[in-house]
Amino acid sequence: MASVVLSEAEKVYILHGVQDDLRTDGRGCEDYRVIEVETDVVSNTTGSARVKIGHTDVLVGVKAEMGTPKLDRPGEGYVEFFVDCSANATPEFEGRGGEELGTEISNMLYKIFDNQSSVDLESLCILPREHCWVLYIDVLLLECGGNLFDTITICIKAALFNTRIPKVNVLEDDEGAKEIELSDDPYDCMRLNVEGVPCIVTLNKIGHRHVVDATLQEEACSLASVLVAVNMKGTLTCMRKMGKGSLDPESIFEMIGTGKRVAKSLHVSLQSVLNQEESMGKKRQKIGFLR
Amino acid sequence: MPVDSRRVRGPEDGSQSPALYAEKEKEGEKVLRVGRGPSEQRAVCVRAGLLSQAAGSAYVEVAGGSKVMCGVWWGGGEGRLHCDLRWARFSSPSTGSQRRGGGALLLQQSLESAVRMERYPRAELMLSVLVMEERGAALPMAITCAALALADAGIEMYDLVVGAAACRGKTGEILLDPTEEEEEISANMYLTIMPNLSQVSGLLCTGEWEGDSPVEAMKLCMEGCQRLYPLLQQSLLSSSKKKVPPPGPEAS
Amino acid sequence: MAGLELLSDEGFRQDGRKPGELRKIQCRMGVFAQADGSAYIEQGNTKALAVVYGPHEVRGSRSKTLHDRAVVNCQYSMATFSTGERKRRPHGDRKSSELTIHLKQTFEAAILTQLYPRSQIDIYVQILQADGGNYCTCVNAATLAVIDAGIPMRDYVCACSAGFIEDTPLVDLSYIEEAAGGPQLALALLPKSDQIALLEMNSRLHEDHLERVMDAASKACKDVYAVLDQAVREHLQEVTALLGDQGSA
Amino acid sequence: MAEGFKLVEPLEFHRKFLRENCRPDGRELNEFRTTTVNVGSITTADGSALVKIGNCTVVCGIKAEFATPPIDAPNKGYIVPNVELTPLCSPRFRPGPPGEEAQVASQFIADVIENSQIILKEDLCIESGKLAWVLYCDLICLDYGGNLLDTCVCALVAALRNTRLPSVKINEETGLAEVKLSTRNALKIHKQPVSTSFSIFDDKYILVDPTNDEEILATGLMTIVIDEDGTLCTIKKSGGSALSAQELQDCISRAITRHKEVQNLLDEVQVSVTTEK
Amino acid sequence: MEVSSESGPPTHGRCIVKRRMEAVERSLRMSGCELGLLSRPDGSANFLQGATSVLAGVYGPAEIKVSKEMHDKATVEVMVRPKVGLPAIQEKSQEQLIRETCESVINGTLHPRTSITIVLQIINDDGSLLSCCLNAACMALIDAGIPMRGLFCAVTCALPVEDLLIVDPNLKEQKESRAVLTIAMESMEKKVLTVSSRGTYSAEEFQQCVGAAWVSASDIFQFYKDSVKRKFSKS
Repeated sequence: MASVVLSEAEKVYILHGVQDDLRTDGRGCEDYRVIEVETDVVSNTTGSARVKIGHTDVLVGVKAEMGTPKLDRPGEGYVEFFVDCSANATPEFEGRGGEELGTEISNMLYKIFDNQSSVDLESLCILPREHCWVLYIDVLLLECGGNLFDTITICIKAALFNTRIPKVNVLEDDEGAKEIELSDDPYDCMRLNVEGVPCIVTLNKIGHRHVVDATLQEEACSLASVLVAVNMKGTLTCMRKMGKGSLDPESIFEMIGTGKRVAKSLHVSLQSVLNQEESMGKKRQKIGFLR
Repeated sequence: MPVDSRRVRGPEDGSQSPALYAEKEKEGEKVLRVGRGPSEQRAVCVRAGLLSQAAGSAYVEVAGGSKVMCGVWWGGGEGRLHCDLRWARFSSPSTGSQRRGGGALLLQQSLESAVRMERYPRAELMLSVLVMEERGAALPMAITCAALALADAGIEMYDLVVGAAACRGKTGEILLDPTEEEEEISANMYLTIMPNLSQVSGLLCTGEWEGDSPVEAMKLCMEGCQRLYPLLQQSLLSSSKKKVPPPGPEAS
Repeated sequence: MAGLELLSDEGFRQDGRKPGELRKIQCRMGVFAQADGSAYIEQGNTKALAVVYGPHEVRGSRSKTLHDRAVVNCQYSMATFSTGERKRRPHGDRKSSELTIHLKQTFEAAILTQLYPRSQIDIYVQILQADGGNYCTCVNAATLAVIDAGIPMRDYVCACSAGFIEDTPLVDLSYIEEAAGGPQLALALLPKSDQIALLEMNSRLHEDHLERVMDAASKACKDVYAVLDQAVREHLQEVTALLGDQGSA
Repeated sequence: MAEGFKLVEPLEFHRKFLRENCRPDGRELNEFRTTTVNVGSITTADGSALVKIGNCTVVCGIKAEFATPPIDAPNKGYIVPNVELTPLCSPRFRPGPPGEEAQVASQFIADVIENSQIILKEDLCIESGKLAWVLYCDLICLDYGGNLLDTCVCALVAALRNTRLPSVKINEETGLAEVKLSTRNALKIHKQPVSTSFSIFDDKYILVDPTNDEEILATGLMTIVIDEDGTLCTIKKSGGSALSAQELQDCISRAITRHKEVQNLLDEVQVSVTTEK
Repeated sequence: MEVSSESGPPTHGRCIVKRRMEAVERSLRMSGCELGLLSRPDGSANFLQGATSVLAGVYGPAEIKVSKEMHDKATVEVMVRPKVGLPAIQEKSQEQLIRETCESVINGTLHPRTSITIVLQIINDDGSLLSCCLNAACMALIDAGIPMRGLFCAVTCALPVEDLLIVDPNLKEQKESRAVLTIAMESMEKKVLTVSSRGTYSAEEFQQCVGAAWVSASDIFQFYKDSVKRKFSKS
């Protein structure tokens, strides 16, 4: 992450702005920056998306591979997260430098998806105890300009929306031996219901107020923040306090309220963008990184 | 899989817990919580200053449950708190294992807001926590234990840090201080506070929390923490009575 | 190999190209704002990103510092989802480490490192989608990124792969052509002076054919040069136009 | 006053005591510190023990899991010992993968198990070539007060004696294992090795059961492991002061008497545990 | 040092161990030791015991990392490289044993704040490997001219059946034995420096092994002497 060092005066300037609900880039406390979303950007994947918020740029590829169900959950497939903080974002991430942040983020992702409603894992099972789909959700961090967690979860939701898993038929011969056959038709595929997929809203405490979608400068002004993962139904699936500072319980209650409110509108607009993009079908001009 | 050349080698293709092959109990509505109210905690036994080599140490044991040990010592670095949190292999109960990643981060962040690290610009504080037995709510216990060990070492802090856990069952009931069976089937919350300042220093919750339930659970946890506080003060008092004159941080 | 016809009797390749024809190249410079230079390139279905940081102070141990020129530091990595089969690690495996060294050697030959003694230039390339010629695509992307960063080079470095099938040299191999297992050559060329920055060949090729394959490869590199040069000129025009706007405002 | 002397001139401080044939903590040269054993306190483990020799505290937990037997020995299971020296026990140790001392201690415990045949690996096989037990024996040092190896061996034996494995049946139809967690069986303990460590001071004094300080100042260390028949299982002496045959014999004799002390202690603990139940 | 005009192959020490009625007769397999065969290290030795062969290199006294530095003596490091594969925990244990044995004869106080590194490459293992490693290490230290209080040598003994003791066993004999002991003796008082063992044995048997090692030690020390002499007479 490009590290930002702010002087006291700059901090005070940001703080006063937040106090008056007017941030340095003209936004209010509960406003996001422009979010650019594009799905189906990498053709080697079962689903992919790229999301850009300000200078934060994230690419997510979902790959479905055949595996064996976990012993304690024989009737379910499972999801694996991997976050690659590439040296693209900052030279500090070169070699193994990005691993620490990468594991921190993937731990967080495991936690927000650790419930029944996020992804329907039972639909990923092909043959109980024997075969299932493993969804590898690989996050590639290309640039970081604040609000990493929100961007990543939005991108994951978009990539999961874009995911098309091939249909599989289980054939059974006379002796009861089972065989698996992949459908030949590339359009014969299964889609995931993304209604339960949560998005994180990070609330940074600045002064007495809190802001969403903080820039790097604002993050540098904040001693503590709360991450709230909320799905479309408004259910909270994960919450965590981050940062060195401590928080007053009352302000956490307020932040939970804001988080839920913001997440709701975030989900609605994301879904409409995704639907709109899909309705264009093949006609859509793929942009990718070519502007 | 890469082989760890620094340990005695086990079976090549790994091993599985026998619990996975055990006859499953009926999946029906298991009755949670017998003989203990939803906002009732298990009894806790706390001792500070029992390790001979560490600058400060503490041990916390929950009746019929989790056992946590923590030691603190000085290292030669620059003003920073270094936490090491580990679960012994034999600590986890036979029923499956859960993802514990991120526990160390909660520990670190909870303590960082309490320890006045700026007072020790030229020293590194090292902290090592070992969970020997996990019967639910071991993570907040580990944080409590760590804060106690820091206090035992005479480190300047704004306040002790006390942790508590709560869980929310499928039917929406909220239980304080869950056992590992209760944790397994419900949504979990870990909360740490600085009781005197009434500030939240750490918060982590997973699973599904609907409506106002997170707020409710947080309040329950805070009450639990407050109840634990006098007990911790007591143990610190008795440990410092033992070592008179109290050694300064330079003594190590 | 049997059953897979890489070159038809009419002299067309699987994707309809002629033996000496490149895949479509699309590129863009200045993709990221935080890096000192960046570029994105697509060669057919192979997509790569390159980012350049520097010249800046030498990071890490000071013993790496060179007193007469800049250190060129590279990292080649592949997104875990870039290949058909998922990769377990983006970098650090043997293949990526080898390509990292190749990349470093290539750009040490091209960048005027003596202009920046005691400093370091980082070049990070990332394959987003792999479909043959990964290394060459990365070199081309990195060239654009270095130009975007404003670091002086002797010349563009243009790279292209070449193979030899049925007595015909093929250039810019796709994944299918690479996987067929014939001889494979990767050439990084400084096109104006015809100097070779890096040449690597795998598998076996009769000595008599080498010259033809090399000729085909260097011709392809010059074709790549034409495309890259065009892109750079267009990009510069855009940027100066923007600067002009700002100047008048 | 004495504290200051000890801190500034630790060697001279110890010499003063040894000249009088006693040690700073009041023990005689061939006297052990108080040994306490506590078994079965960790209920999540299949067997556990907490052993303290003086300040040196080691907790041993045994966790049994299933694995496929090794290809070259289809009728054997596995015993995987692992000694952990976390920063908890002494600031000497750093967090992260095991350092040299921990690795050497793990290898020592593995050697003791292998040489003495505490448990026969054949006993751990459930079905030849298909399924066997793996006993993960984790020995975690909580407080490093000197004489780690003796404490570890004692904790290991106590924990193994305390271990109860769930009963397993192979379902003949499915070929899968069926486990009953409620019925548990004890392991067959064939031998009960006991370890006795010595530190050599100034090339002439031989002290049994050294404390941390005595280990640091020692000119040599030696560990003897012996079983109930008086058979030697391991002698480990790596360098340090050289010993004559007679001195070695004296140490072996001390190890034999130590075996009896520990054996009695473990038996007593066993009795108290069984009567409690 | 006395340089004798005597040359030719060193006399093979013969070791006879009498036990009750039975006598085991057998010669030590020491077949050669070449000194200073490597150019990069400060001292090197290739020690052969039958088909067992270990190549040792010694570097030092040399510069050392600050973190490993000891202010009152040299830091000795030993690395054991197995014939195939990477070193594991077993090698680590051997390294510690060899290091501590070497430390007890090296006059480390003469070179404080330096490092002495001993690298042992196992070339072939045909039994008695640990003793071969120790002997190779000692010879390499001599070759490097590291100041030492005395020398040490190691002997491996195998106990195959009741009433039998084999000195310097080969791999097959070692595998068929119920116990294998390696004992290192120092040269000054001929006392026991290092013991390492596998399998079970009685106290009496242990003493017999010590006795056997004691007898063999003089032969090995003589062999050391001859090897050094040979090196100097050649050059």
